[in-house]
Amino acid sequence: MSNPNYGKTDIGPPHYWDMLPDIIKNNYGKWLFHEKVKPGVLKHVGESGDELFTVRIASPRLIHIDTIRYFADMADKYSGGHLRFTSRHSVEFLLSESANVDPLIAELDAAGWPAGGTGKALKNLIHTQGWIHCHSAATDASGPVKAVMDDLFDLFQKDDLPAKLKIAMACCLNMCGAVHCSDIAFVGVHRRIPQVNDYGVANGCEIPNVIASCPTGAIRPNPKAKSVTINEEKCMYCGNCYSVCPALPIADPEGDGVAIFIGGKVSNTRSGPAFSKLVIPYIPNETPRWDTLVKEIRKIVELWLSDAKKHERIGEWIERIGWEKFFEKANLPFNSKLIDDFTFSVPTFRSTSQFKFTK
Amino acid sequence: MSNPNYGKTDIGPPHYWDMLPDIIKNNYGKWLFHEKVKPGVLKHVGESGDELFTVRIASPRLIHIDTIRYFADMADKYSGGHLRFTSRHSVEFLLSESANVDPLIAELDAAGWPAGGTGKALKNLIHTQGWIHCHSAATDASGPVKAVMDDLFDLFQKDDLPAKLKIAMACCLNMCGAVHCSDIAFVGVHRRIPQVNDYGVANGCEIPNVIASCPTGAIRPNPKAKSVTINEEKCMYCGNCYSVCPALPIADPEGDGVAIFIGGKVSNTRSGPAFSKLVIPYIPNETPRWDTLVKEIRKIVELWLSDAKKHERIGEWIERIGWEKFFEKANLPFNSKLIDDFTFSVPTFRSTSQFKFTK
Amino acid sequence: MSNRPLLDNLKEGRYPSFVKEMEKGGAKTEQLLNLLERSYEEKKVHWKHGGIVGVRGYGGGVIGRYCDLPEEYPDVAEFHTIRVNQPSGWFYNSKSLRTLCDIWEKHGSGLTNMHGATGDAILLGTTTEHLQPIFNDLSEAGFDLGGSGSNLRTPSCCNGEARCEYSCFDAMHLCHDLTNEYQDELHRPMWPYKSKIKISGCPNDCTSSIARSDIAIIGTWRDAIQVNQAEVANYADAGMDVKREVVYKCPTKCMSYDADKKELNIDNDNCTRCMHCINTMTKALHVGKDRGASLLIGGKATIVQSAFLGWVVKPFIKLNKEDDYAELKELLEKMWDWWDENAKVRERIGELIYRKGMTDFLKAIDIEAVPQMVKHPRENPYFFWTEEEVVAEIASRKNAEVSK
Amino acid sequence: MSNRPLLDNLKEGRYPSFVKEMEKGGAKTEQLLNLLERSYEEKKVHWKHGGIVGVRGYGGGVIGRYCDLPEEYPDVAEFHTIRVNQPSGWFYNSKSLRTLCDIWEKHGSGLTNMHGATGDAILLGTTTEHLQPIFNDLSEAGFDLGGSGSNLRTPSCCNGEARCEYSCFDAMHLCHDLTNEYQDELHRPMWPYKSKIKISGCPNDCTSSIARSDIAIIGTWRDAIQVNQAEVANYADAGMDVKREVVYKCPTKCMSYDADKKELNIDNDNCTRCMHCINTMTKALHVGKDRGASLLIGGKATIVQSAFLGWVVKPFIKLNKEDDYAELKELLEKMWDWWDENAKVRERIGELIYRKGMTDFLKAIDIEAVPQMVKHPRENPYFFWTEEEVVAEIASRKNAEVSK
Ligand code: SRM
Ligand code: SRM
Ligand code: SRM
Ligand code: SRM
Ligand code: SF4
Ligand code: SF4
Ligand code: SF4
Ligand code: SF4
Ligand code: SF4
Ligand code: SF4
Ligand code: SF4
Ligand code: SF4
Repeated sequence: MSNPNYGKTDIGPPHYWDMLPDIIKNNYGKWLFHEKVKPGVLKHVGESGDELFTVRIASPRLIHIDTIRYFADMADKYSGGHLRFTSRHSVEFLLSESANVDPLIAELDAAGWPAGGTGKALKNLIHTQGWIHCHSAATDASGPVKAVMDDLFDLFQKDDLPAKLKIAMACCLNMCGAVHCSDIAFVGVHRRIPQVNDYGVANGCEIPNVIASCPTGAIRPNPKAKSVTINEEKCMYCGNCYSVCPALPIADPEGDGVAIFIGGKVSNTRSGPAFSKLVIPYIPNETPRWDTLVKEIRKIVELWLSDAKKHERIGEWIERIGWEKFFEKANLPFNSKLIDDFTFSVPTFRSTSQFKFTK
Repeated sequence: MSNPNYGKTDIGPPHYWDMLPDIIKNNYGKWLFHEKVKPGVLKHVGESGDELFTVRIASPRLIHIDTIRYFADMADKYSGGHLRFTSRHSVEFLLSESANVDPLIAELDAAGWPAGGTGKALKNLIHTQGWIHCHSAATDASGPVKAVMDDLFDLFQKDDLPAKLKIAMACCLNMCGAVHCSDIAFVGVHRRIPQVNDYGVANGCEIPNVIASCPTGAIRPNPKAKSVTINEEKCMYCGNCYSVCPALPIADPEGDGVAIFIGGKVSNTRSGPAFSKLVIPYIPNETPRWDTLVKEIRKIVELWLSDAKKHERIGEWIERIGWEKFFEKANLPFNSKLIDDFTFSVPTFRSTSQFKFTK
Repeated sequence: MSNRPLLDNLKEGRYPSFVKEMEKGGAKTEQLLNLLERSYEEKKVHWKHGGIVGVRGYGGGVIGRYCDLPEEYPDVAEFHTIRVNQPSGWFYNSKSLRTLCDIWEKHGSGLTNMHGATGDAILLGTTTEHLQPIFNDLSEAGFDLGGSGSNLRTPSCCNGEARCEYSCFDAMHLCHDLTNEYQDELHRPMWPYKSKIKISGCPNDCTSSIARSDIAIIGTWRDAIQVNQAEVANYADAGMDVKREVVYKCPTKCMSYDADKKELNIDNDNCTRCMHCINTMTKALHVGKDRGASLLIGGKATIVQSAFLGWVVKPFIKLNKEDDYAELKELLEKMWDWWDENAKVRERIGELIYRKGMTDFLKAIDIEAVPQMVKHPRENPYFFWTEEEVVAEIASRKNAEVSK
Repeated sequence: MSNRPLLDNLKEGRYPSFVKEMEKGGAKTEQLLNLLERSYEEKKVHWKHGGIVGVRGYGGGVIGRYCDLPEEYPDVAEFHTIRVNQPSGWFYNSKSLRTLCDIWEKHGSGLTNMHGATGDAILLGTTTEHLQPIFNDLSEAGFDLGGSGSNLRTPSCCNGEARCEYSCFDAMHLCHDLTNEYQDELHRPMWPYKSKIKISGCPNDCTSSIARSDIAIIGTWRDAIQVNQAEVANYADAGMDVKREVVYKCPTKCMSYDADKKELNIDNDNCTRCMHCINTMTKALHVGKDRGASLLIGGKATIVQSAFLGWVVKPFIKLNKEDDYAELKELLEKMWDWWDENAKVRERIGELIYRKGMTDFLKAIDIEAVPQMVKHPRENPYFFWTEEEVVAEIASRKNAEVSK
């Protein structure tokens, strides 16, 4: 494997130490506290008294190398060439000099790269590939993400929400991203089973693989047609079979769309981690701006803003008032799709006569 | 079906109205409040101002007709012939005259029928058949019940525990009784699979029925022996197969015993209904007084008495301090049997880094 | 003195002794005691199932039991129990009890369980040949059998309005009425498995209905808790720490207490009717006036799928004697029909709902889903659509677009 | 102006526009944009899986992607992505970023994801024939591929001690170390399914490790929270309502605040290290001194058995650079071995533990059960015994009796 034509294998990632600015090397493991200077700016203070300024900007994550080079330029100009990306794909410039903070922000902002997302703010939106790359996608990713973030953008540049607001999206049930544990998540959903192209299956797919790919055992052989049949009752539209067999397309323009889940959380703070819960089972794909989706999310966010107490994430707020009250206040219809019927359903049923009456 | 030799069918139970004393008929649906006069005595006051006194006594439930006749005599003497039994099998005399209360209690007590069990007290112990009648029993019922109640009897005649204390027992996994939702429950458990008597199975049992009787699918046919085999990995010792086939006895003197579950509750008050949780997986059957069982229950009760706040049932107290702290304070060993591995296990796992360290 | 040292030990102690009770049977229960002593020595049960026994016209009500050592203990070679349907609320008068005793003296061991865990008066120990005669005598005296086998089990209820100020409906009347309405279901096994009804007049649930019955009927109210502020003040004056004992213990934090005015305020919209405050200040607080019950379905013990606590299927139902509980009965029958049609053998209704999903169940009983049914909505995306639903939704969308 | 009205619309608005980014590719991304516009018109994806693609010596790191309309969009007929292993904590210097850009300019579309949801730098869109050359250039420049397929996925971590006062160990060092230790597991698919590691320096869990990784390593401490009372007083003086914002929000109610002395007291024995108070008074409170991490296993998204949040398997583990994280690595390897031996295809470790039970799992990794692993003990009586256990217990009982 040391053939020069085939590259060196197993060298691992570049060493992070080579990436760190001196101020971080000097204060590594010795930070004392941090302050939120203003939306988009954090100050970390070391035991040494050193002050590190972080300027965080929004990023659609899908960026061109010209943009990366532009960030590199900005870093060279203001932060000694040092920057990083966050676990939510924001970009952070790491400045040793406070004087550079405002000029950097101004220049970035002018170029369309607004600072924000720190503290009790709307955070950068975690998302996935969508129609840009993934074959599984029931909706686009970048488009609805942009639409939602444009609409709520004010909140990205605040630090006085009741708590952090973390929105995430995934373009299919595989849920690449922390969608299952987000304050608000929207997820691409199919509503119809894959169409079986018998000819394509017979000629292009390995039937045993196709059958094995289905998590719910919905696929049966169809020996006559040398193809397969799909059991409508069992299929839950995950698209796995399409991954192994292109003759089973699941995308369906009118049937596909998104579902909204809310109230999840990851951090161990206060109430601890929690899954997001389904509140709207289907919204159609309204290109280019997913207007209904955007409207519904705004409605939920505004209700939270007006009703939650300080430090209450969306899920913590709803747990306090009760899910039945949430549906009442949000004026959202409830239906049996919202009631779990999978493996762990029973513990989600209300096994007490304690509940609130609603209109 | 009107053949006089075969009795009248479908007449239903006697009408309750015929059983009620006048004071109840007069105040039916119009009670205003009640007071706890003293342990074993309740006073209910109607809108009319009428006062009804209830004297409650302990009962082992397994009683002879002579005793029932004795209760009837007592009722005739003190409560106009009216009495009732409770959902926990206590006996209640329903008195219109307060002057009769103390004489009735004195006479019952002298005959070995102590009053108590009202208010924040230890209640009568709910239990099942055991070795007196049921073929499934992994332990006796009445014996250990008596042993436990004798030991804790003081608490039956108090009204100042942190909250009610409800103990229940069942002699096998069928759990006839509210054992699965009791403050403290002890349950008869087998630890070994049924012994297959091939000859008996071949000659006395319907093999398909035997196979179908197993809830976990642990029974396979053994065509050679015209009998069955039991899969050790799958059998969870429920004894159902023995119910349909006496050639599969599951009782095992040395292997059988009891397990203790605690922290359950039924009422919708405060925290709502909850299942009891396993804390001691096995205690041997120590006839006649189940000394270890009695000792372990007392230990738990004493810890609760000393540590709980007012209105805290056992489960509510433990939820406040945390199960890990309970095991520490009770000095009880923990092992993997206490970790769920059945259908709804995952939601019981600790999916947060929030926990308390213990020694 | 008997020759039963182990059982003799259990005659000591302050809790009434079942051994003494058994000894009251004299010769009739002598062999039973000896057999039990043997079980105590060997730590082993000596009973087994045998052939099915019963009375004419009924499929249940009797539990057959046989000793596995019939030669040594011939008196208990057959030792069946009879389940006698108790009167609502377990109220008796001395006369009726004596009648029961007399019949049992004539036909059986004289031992009873007052009562069984389901609620029946249990007559413990008789032989096959006595079964029909006992039944004849019982029915002559106005008693009937309760349930056993794959049928409706004997419904039971708390003492309700007979002796409790919390009761939100006439629990005893309802229990009697349902028991009589469903005599056939009670006596003639015809279902996939057992089905139990328990009725509690209020959320204290003194019959443990939520844990011990497939169908739990639990009283509740829809309007405000009735507050008598003068009595609140009395409690405070008598030394109750109202904040600590009541307000802070309220699970929804929907109460506030003005210590100066000694006034308790309840935000009834957010009250979940847990009863704690009412239980604690019984003179000052009363259940509301618009009363009825919640219906919780699915409760049961552990076998097979795990123990289930019943869950809310109908948050509020009015229970009117006037219309003979028509709404409730219609609902019960729809539930049983659906269960009967769909369940496997030995599958309780709660397990069937678990297997088939609430959507199917609610559709069958024609009830709309409401958030009160769940602690929280589903956490997974595995929800299903029918082709009709999708087609209809698409069509209505198209229409809306056209009309724009 | 392009002929793409739908996508053009998405160039408006204050959030940075991915369409503008795509347009920066010029001719290189023209067909991609047109294809995407078509997806916007048709509301339909136009990608499909195809043959497996990769680089020599590796089984993962590349995701093959093919357009389902190759004739109309030949430039994107093949459009694979490359997962480049990010440096720990996603720290870069401008030079390294430019290097990456130059390589990608040479070989691909110029589009990237900085970063993918697992953590890799993703190079979005190239052809099969470019894969090996890209890899060669990357490795020449010091970059390596990340994971894909049934293998270890690229571990990731928060910025840890590099920029966070809460970090309880050197998260970035550990991440780098594990990534290098397990290069083979990362690059050569050999397991039943994927396995992910995420590392967060403290319970705030800024990498969402508990939800998004099979193996979550979350920093914690065993001793007392460090309190600086002078700073507590400063917060109070600055107007913070310490009771309302901190004390009442503490989930275990283990804090008390003396408003007169402006003193905060913590009953550390009962603190569950939720971070809320520390987060809220970052100057006054600091994580303890006896630091390490909790290990939570089993986290994953929905497919197949439901989403799982990782659960506590090792409440506390010291993470020492000095011994090269020996304890942790031994544990990881035991877990993977057990999983590898026992799992079905496409069964994550959490699902396997669910299927086989914690007893089996804990035995395999040689860890004793502790109550910290569960919210509460089991609620059903379905626990199992081995014949050895029963025999041993009986023998020890007999012994004890004899010696009495
Ligand atoms: C930079 C980043 C870590 C990284 O290595 O990339 C980070 C950095 C910090 N986090 Fe975080 N968190 C980061 C993702 C997360 C995540 C993961 C996520 O969002 O997907 C979580 C868990 C999310 C969840 O619970 O759903 C997370 C939960 C927290 C919390 C707990 C919040 C709460 O619910 O109470 C804190 C504490 C706080 O903010 O008071 C925290 C605190 C912090 C602090 C204040 C820690 C410090 O002293 O430096 C950092 C600045 C936060 C801020 O935005 O004001 N960080 N933080 C991540 C920034 C993402 C972004 O671009 O917005
Ligand atoms: C007589 C009986 C009903 C019957 O029709 O038979 C009954 C009668 C009363 N119950 Fe009950 N409960 C009776 C079984 C139950 C049960 C069922 C059980 O124990 O198996 C429960 C649910 C058990 C559980 O939660 O595990 C029950 C939970 C309550 C509660 C709620 C207690 C709590 O946890 O907060 C109250 C309220 C209270 O006592 O403050 C209550 C209150 C009452 C009151 C005060 C109601 C009233 O105003 O008359 C009655 C006197 C109680 C007392 O003992 O001081 N009753 N009560 C049952 C007596 C059983 C016995 O012999 O001890
Ligand atoms: C007599 C009684 C116990 C007692 O001592 O009070 C009893 C006794 C038996 N029960 Fe039970 N059950 C009795 C109340 C219960 C209860 C409590 C209740 O009804 O409130 C339960 C738990 C609630 C429930 O229904 O889930 C109960 C759950 C079971 C089960 C498990 C059912 C399940 O779905 O989990 C079985 C097993 C079965 O049905 O095969 C069972 C089976 C049995 C059998 C018939 C055993 C058998 O397989 O033959 C027992 C006959 C004992 C005997 O020799 O007389 N018994 N059984 C209770 C009935 C008396 C009565 O009619 O009043
Ligand atoms: C690229 C990425 C999404 C993104 O836009 O960032 C991604 C993309 C895909 N994921 Fe993912 N997953 C990505 C992070 C995740 C995450 C989040 C994470 O790792 O933190 C999850 C949820 C966490 C988890 O692992 O459970 C995730 C859960 C899945 C699943 C469901 C796994 C499960 O057990 O539930 C699948 C289905 C599968 O494995 O067949 C999947 C499968 C896929 C496939 C390979 C679809 C397929 O079957 O071929 C996607 C290829 C998309 C494409 O065309 O490029 N992806 N996937 C992420 C990887 C980038 C990176 O390496 O940094
Ligand atoms: S969520 Fe689904 S469609 Fe989106 S990237 Fe992941 S696998 Fe592809
Ligand atoms: S879409 Fe998923 S559930 Fe449906 S048949 Fe295909 S693999 Fe099975
Ligand atoms: S608990 Fe078991 S042994 Fe006891 S009476 Fe019920 S079925 Fe019989
Ligand atoms: S005891 Fe129960 S689990 Fe075991 S084989 Fe018999 S029926 Fe099956
Ligand atoms: S359930 Fe309610 S109404 Fe019935 S006895 Fe108990 S407290 Fe009274
Ligand atoms: S009934 Fe319960 S929830 Fe309602 S006010 Fe009283 S204590 Fe609060
Ligand atoms: S997880 Fe903890 S240590 Fe890591 S960045 Fe977040 S707050 Fe800091
Ligand atoms: S870390 Fe959390 S649990 Fe511990 S004292 Fe602070 S708020 Fe309370």
